[in-house]
Amino acid sequence: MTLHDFAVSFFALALTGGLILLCIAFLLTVVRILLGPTLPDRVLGLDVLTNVAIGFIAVIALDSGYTLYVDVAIGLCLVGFLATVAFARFILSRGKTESAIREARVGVDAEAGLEGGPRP
Amino acid sequence: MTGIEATNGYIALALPFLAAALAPLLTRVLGQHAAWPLALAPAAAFFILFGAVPGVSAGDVFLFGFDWIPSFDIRFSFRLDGLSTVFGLLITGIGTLIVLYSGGYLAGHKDQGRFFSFIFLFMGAMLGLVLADDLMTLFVYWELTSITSFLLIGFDHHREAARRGAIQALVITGGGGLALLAGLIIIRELTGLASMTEVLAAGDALRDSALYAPILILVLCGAFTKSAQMPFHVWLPNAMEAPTPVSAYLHSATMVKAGIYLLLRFHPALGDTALWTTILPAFGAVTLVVGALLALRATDIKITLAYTTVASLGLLVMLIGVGTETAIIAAVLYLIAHSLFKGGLFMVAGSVDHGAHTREIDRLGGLGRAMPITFAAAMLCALSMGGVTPFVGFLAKEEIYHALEYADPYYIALMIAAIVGNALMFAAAFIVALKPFVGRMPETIDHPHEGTSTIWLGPLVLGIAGLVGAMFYTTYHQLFSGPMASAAVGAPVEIGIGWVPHLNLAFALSMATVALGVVIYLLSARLRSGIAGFLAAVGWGPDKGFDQAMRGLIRGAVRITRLLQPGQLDQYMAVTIAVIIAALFGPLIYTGGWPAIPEFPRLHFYEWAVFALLLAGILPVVLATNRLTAILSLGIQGFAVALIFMLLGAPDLSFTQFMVETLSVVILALAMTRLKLSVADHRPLRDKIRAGVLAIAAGSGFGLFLLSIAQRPFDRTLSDFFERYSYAIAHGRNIVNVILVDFRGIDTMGEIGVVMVTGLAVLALIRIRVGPKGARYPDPLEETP
Amino acid sequence: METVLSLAVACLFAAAVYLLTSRRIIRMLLGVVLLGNAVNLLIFTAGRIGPSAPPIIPGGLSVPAGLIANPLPQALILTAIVISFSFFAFLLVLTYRTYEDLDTDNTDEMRLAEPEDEGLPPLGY
Amino acid sequence: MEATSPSVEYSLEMLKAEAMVTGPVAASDYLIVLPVLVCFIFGAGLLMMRKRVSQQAYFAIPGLVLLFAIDVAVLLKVAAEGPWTMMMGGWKPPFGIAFTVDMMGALFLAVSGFVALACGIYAVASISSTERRYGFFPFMFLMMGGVSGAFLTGDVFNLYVWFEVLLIGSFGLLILGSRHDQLDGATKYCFLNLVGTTLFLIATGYLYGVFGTLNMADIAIKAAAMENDSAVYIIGVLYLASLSLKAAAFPLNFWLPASYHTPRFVVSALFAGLLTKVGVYALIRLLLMLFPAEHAGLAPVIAWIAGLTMMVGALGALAQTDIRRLLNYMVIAGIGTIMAGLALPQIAEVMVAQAGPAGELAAAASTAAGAMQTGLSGSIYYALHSIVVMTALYLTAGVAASLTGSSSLAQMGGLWRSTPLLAALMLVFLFAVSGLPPFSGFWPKVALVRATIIADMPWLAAAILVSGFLMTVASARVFALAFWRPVPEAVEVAGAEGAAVPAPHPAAPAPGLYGPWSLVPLLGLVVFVFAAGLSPEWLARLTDVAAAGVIDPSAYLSSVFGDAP
Amino acid sequence: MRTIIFRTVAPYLTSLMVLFSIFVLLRGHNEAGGGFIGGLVAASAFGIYGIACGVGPVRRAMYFHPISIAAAGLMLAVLSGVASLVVSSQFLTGLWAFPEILGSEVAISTPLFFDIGVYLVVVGAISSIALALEERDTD
Amino acid sequence: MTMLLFNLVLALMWVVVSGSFTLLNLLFGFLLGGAALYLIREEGNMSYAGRARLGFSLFLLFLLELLKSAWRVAVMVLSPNMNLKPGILAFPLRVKSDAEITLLANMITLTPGTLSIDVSEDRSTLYIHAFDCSDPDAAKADIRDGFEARILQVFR
Amino acid sequence: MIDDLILILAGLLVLAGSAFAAIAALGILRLPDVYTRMHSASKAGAVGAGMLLLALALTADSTPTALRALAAVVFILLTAPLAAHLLAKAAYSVGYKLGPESVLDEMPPPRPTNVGTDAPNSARNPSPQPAIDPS
Ligand code: NA
Ligand code: NA
Repeated sequence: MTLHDFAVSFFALALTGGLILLCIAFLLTVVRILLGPTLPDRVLGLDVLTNVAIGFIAVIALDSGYTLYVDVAIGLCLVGFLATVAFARFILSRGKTESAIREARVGVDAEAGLEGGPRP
Repeated sequence: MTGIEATNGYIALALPFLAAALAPLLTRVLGQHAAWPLALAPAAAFFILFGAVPGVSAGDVFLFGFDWIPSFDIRFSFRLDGLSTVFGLLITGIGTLIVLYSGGYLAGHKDQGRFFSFIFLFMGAMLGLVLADDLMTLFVYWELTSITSFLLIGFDHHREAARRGAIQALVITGGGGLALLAGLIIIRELTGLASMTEVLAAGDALRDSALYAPILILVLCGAFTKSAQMPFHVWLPNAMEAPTPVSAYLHSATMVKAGIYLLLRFHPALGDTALWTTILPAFGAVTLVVGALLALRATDIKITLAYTTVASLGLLVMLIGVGTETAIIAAVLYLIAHSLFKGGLFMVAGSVDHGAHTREIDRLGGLGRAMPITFAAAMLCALSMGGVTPFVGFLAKEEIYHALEYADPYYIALMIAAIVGNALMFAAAFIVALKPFVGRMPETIDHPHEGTSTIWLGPLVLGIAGLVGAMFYTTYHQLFSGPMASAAVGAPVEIGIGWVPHLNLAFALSMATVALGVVIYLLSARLRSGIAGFLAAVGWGPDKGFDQAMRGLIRGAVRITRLLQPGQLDQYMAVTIAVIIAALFGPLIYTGGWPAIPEFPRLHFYEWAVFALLLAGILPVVLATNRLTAILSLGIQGFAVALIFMLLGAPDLSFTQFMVETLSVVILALAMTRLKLSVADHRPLRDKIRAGVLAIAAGSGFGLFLLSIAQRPFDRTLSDFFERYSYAIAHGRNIVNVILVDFRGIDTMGEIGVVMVTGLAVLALIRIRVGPKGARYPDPLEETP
Repeated sequence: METVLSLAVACLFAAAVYLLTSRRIIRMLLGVVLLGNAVNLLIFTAGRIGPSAPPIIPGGLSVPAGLIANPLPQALILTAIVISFSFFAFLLVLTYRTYEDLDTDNTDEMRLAEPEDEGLPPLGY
Repeated sequence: MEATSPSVEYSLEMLKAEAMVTGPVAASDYLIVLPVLVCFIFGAGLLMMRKRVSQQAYFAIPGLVLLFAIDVAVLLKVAAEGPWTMMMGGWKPPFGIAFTVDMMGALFLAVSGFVALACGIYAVASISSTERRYGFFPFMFLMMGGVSGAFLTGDVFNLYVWFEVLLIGSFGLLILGSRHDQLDGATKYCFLNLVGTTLFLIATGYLYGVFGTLNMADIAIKAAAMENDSAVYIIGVLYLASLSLKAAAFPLNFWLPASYHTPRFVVSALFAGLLTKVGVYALIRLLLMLFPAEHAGLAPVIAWIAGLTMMVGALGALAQTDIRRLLNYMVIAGIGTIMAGLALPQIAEVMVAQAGPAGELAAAASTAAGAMQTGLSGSIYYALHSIVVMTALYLTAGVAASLTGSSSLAQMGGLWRSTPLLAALMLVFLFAVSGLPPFSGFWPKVALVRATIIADMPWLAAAILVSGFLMTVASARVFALAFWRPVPEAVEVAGAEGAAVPAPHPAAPAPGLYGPWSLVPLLGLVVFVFAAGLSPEWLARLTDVAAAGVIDPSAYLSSVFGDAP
Repeated sequence: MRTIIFRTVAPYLTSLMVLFSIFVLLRGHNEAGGGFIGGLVAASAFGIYGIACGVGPVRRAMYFHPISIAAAGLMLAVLSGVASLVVSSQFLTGLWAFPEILGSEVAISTPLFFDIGVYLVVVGAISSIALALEERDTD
Repeated sequence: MTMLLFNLVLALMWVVVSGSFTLLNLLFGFLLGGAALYLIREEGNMSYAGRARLGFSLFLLFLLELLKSAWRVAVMVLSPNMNLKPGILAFPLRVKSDAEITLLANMITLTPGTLSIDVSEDRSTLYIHAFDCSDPDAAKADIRDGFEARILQVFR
Repeated sequence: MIDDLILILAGLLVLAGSAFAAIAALGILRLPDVYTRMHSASKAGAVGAGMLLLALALTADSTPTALRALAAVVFILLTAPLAAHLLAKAAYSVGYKLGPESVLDEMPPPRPTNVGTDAPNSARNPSPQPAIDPS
């Protein structure tokens, strides 16, 4: 096996391995997003999902040879950041945590902020 | 007709409309005296038509017209024969008198100009109706009479009764008109006959057609509603809400005769069948008797007259239904006579009202001294109506009894109806024409007075005309009734009846009628209370029925509308989706365009993973009770879609999808910052089931159809073209972008239009607020430098 | 691939319909987004899934080197994405304003344009 | 940015000859895009000057005049020369987007320009400065751009785009004012219409999947070659569903009565005139012209839709208290009537099938074709009439409401006495909408009844007549209650049940609308109503040509592909 | 959001992103990108700027009202289509010129202006939406 | 002057990113960069020299610390029982300018085990979340002597 | 030769980057509270994506593409700490508590901000976890 062959097959293997890891990463982040329990947790999940997607795009670009996909990755960087910023802003302006909302709900019932936490 | 004569015809047709246009102006300038110049219009039309009489009486038929709507094969054409010419003469002649009468009657009325306009419009419509040859021309005028009578009846619109009368007339005659339209169109499309002339020339074509019965019934619907046959008669008495000149005009010469005209017109083509001789006499006889009884019952002399009109119309329909030559002659004679005396009597009633300020028969009496001319005119008309010789009414009544004198149960029944009806009408005539003028004048009447010349001129002329017509009956028959009857029979007829009574059965019956009439007149008060009592006991009538029908219609409409338009978006949406599902599955099942069962797809594991990611995103969006989970999951599925696009070679799409999806989630979250959404946000199980069923059906429908399409061969010509010329001509390597800005640039132009408007619309939504809240958000434009 | 995509489209449509028939506008909004994605994937699939080479002509050539993905559906979808995003933004703000002013996101309770307690129209004349 | 230059001039020319429409374009050919361009340019221009609220009208009205003039010029050109096509970007058909205008498109275009002008003039007095600042005129221009584009385009996907343009423009107009009932109405309108438009896009996606093309002429040719294809049939049904929603045909008409009465009167007027008719137009274009065979199969369904729509509309009109909501239903009834004419072509098939051997066959087919043409011509005529009359009715009702301070039939009154001209106009429009002669609605109705009778669908003819009758009743009631009746003093409540007395409609424009800004457009509209009623031939001839062009689209096709496609 | 850290970085981030958006716009004709995506990137940039520093600075930064920018973009797109009238070709026909500026050939074309129009419309409209929403939030 | 330099940096980045190394493109990039900077003209308050050094000397440090940090996180996440003693430290700041505070905060975030949460209103304290708060004073000292000192060196 | 080595290096980067990404994902799943999870997201996540982009830059077929990949890396590094900071600040000022295993909180309790319009004060968390030792 020449170095070249090794390099090529190692690279191919790395790509497969990378894709497997990234798929696992997708799964795990999705679980966090769905589990929450708090809004910041979910936002964090989305942030990681963005990063994983960026990585996924990079690997697919390597795999398929269409390196121009890097532009998509850049775009995702931008909006990923925007999303996190916006959600941070959202958390801040909502001004309440889920538990606070739940407490308020017990008292007032009808009105509360955007609902939070998972349901029992 | 030669060209000049056709021009004259058009002029005659146009004159009333011209007068209608001028009336408001003239009235403003001349006040009530405007009646004189305005009356010139119908008078001129009268003389123009009169010019056709010699030819017509010799059996000529004058046709003129032009292609109105060649695309629809519709002509604007007219036919002057005996029937239409005499009708036209009645309309314009009586019309002239009515106009003059209106000048006096409504003197000083602030809307007199408007009134003149309406009555001229009506006159023009009526004239066009009787002269029309093309079936559609006829119908246009027909409906015009409905519209204009709506305006005339509702003239005193501040009174609810007037509005009701107007609506009732429009509803009944308009409804009948639509039936007539259907009938005419069927005639037209079934037989190709487009005009009266063609219909009359076609012989038995209509009678033999398969659709004879529907045609007849539809035409009769039109005629009966217009001519106030039971039970459609209700609108006519209620139309008395109109000013008296209108009543005189509508209910003597014109509108109500439109139906009679139609029957006479169609008699040669549709008549003399079992259906015809059954339906018409039946309706006519009932209408005659009931109308006459109701006339007796009324206390308002205008109403009395109105019901006698109903009765007369019944008599006419009955005669036309009998359809023999004599019967048609009788009908024609009665029609002319009725036009003259009834027009006169209505005007008399108006004069009485005008002079004594009441129309209640119990409060009238002794006016003869104060209003001698009116009294004279009234007597002339009443004698004609009563069938006393030497008036035209006598000629008619004689001929009627001639027409019915057959020893046959059918004719005997009709004869009895005729005698009873005539006797009642005789009594009614004198109740109106005699009772107010003789006897003691009630004290309630203050300063009764004769009206101006315009007011008494009309009835007087009509009364005298009735006398003159009978006196010179040969000329009368030769010029008017003969040609008219010939046209209605469809063959030349001779009329011999004269004012000199002959001792025969008819005369005897006439005498009997008069005798019976006198008795009824004398017993009228008692009869009146008797009928009134009977009606009160019944407690219901078609008039009440009309209100009930209207209310029922509206209530039913409300019920249906509320059912169909419940005001709830989710129901609207569910129905919409259901329709879409039906639109998918209906034809799929009907045509059997199911996809073939696909083989198991071979995908890379990471492709599966992306699809799994998609599913992992979709499910929580649907199922999560927590909205934020749903929103973030929306982001997940959006990312998955973007990744799918990337895996399948669509970087631009992927790029855009990532951006758009993230932005969607972001603004969704931003906008929801302030929403204090209610917590109790569960979907009832029933809703879930409904939504689930719809969802599964819609999803599988779209998916299956997509699969079946994807299994077909594909024509890639367009894309090949784009690939070929994208760089070579459009200088772009990104084919997608070249499609967007060049190949299909105008799509993009529209698209950015959407984007721009969205920005503006959102701005408008956020900035414009109702109420004090708005003050908190000043327009930022004020702040910008 | 078309099979899986058809399935994905079916799922997206089903989810969209499920949400659109809800009484809560927020859910309906989510449905609108899903509907947009469903349609985009539908158009993409209708244009057939061929080679996954992006439709970009490499430098130096004047036509694509080999087979490429069908560019036309991509362009159509781009237009559709933009439009559906615009509509989504509009609907979102509309919902937001509606909620602000009407105090509900339940469409059953929004009965201002078609009030529930309407009387009969005048039955007289 | 890459600097590229054509290496060999000459080969580029050759390629261009291959791919592009060669030869110079006459300036007059540009007429076909000008309606859209004028709308976009004026819309964008007005937006750029949106701060100068008071001056907007000085630009908007000339813009609308220009639009109408162009529309008329297009109509005249089509009448003189037949259909013509411009390929956007100069790409050969079917590769570029074709703008093709035939008589039907030109007629719709001209009438839409007409009512837009009327509404624009009316808006000068009735739209507040806040609403102008937030884009009344730009919304209107963009919406008109969408409407014009829809009438002109010869590309299915492009039609979708124009639908969206007009839809978003209508959204903007609908919410302008942000009153509460407006928000509610807009919510329903927006969601349901979005679903409808999306369905259109879905059908277009499928269509592309089947034909691989989006050009209408191309599709027509390809569809003719593949009759009885189930996919095409389904696509036809999907288009029918989506366009029925756009046209507010039963049972997809909910959005209209839920929303049309909520914005400003002038906006309702514009909507009532145009939006639903665009749906009808597209239905004719797509279903009748592109898929005649599929349409023949669907004709019975359309007949049912038409009949029920008429009934729902007419009964709905009877059930309303508020004059605007009443008018909403009249729009629907009108749509039903129009659809009746689209239900006919089935008989071509039926009659040919029923006709005996050889000789009769041709005769039967020609009768059938005659019915189709009469019916379609009647539909187009009726649609044009409906555009004008519905606009006019809402505008007139707007003035009436501004004078009486209410749009409720229970509260309006006295207008016949106080403003006879307005009342007379209202009366004419009401009679016209009821289809009474001698106004514009009568002749198409006659044509439709004739066609349905030829087609042996007496019940449909009856439905047309009965709905006309119910509309007459509703019209007479409106006139009697709102115009004849004196102003109710302590609003007398009609009916034993005691009708609720709604508060004055807040959307009623301020008093003082009765003036030249409102009467001039109304008088303009009434001229059409009379012209199309008293002397209908000019219009009938045009609609006949339009209908013939749909039934036999060869002129349309050859304008796209040249004489030898 | 009142944080020194974000406010310090955001402006530079914004200008970087705007630059990137122009890059995406200009090269969209040849590679992934184009007016729409570019516009979205720029609008996102202004969004970040707005969140970090408030709406006022963004409005001042854009100078024109965003909606006017969008309108100008639409106008530009339409006019770049009308340009083909001048050379008597069909509407929207791409016109290309390859002038040499400072030694390098530059492609100037109506599709380019068209795409710039798209960019401006998207920037204007989306920023307008974002700013309007943001303004409501911060009061 | 500051702006001019940053503008030049932007122009260079433009040339790099767009991949066309021509004078025209540089000019174009400069123009575009200028336009982009014009948008944020209100914010230019950093010193010229500061940015120059910031650009070059601290960047590598960033990278290195980042890698270490990621590794630490990885090890911790993968360890079977995470022995955490997390908490929030209040770190008294010596650096004062916006740029310095920002830089410090971001570096702290990217260094192992710490994450900047906020700066107090009076800019005197930086609140830091740390994985290991068993000895807060030592942690603070680490930062004070490490990053903060280096930043002060670079900037002053 | 050089190309092969670069390829191997790229392969290693791919593996490492993917691993970091997966670890970041695992981290946010395993770590106890939002603040500790932020460490994982902002560091491992950013490094993971960065490494993968670096791998892309190494093997890219054209310089501009490679430079763009590097630019993306820079951008990630620029924004990752910022994002973490913003999220952490927001979470803390709104009152999200530290996890129970936390040992220290020297940050003053969040004061009610005026941003969230009508958040009643009673509904806020008056102070962080009382279990914390205020050393
Ligand atoms: Na686009
Ligand atoms: Na693009």
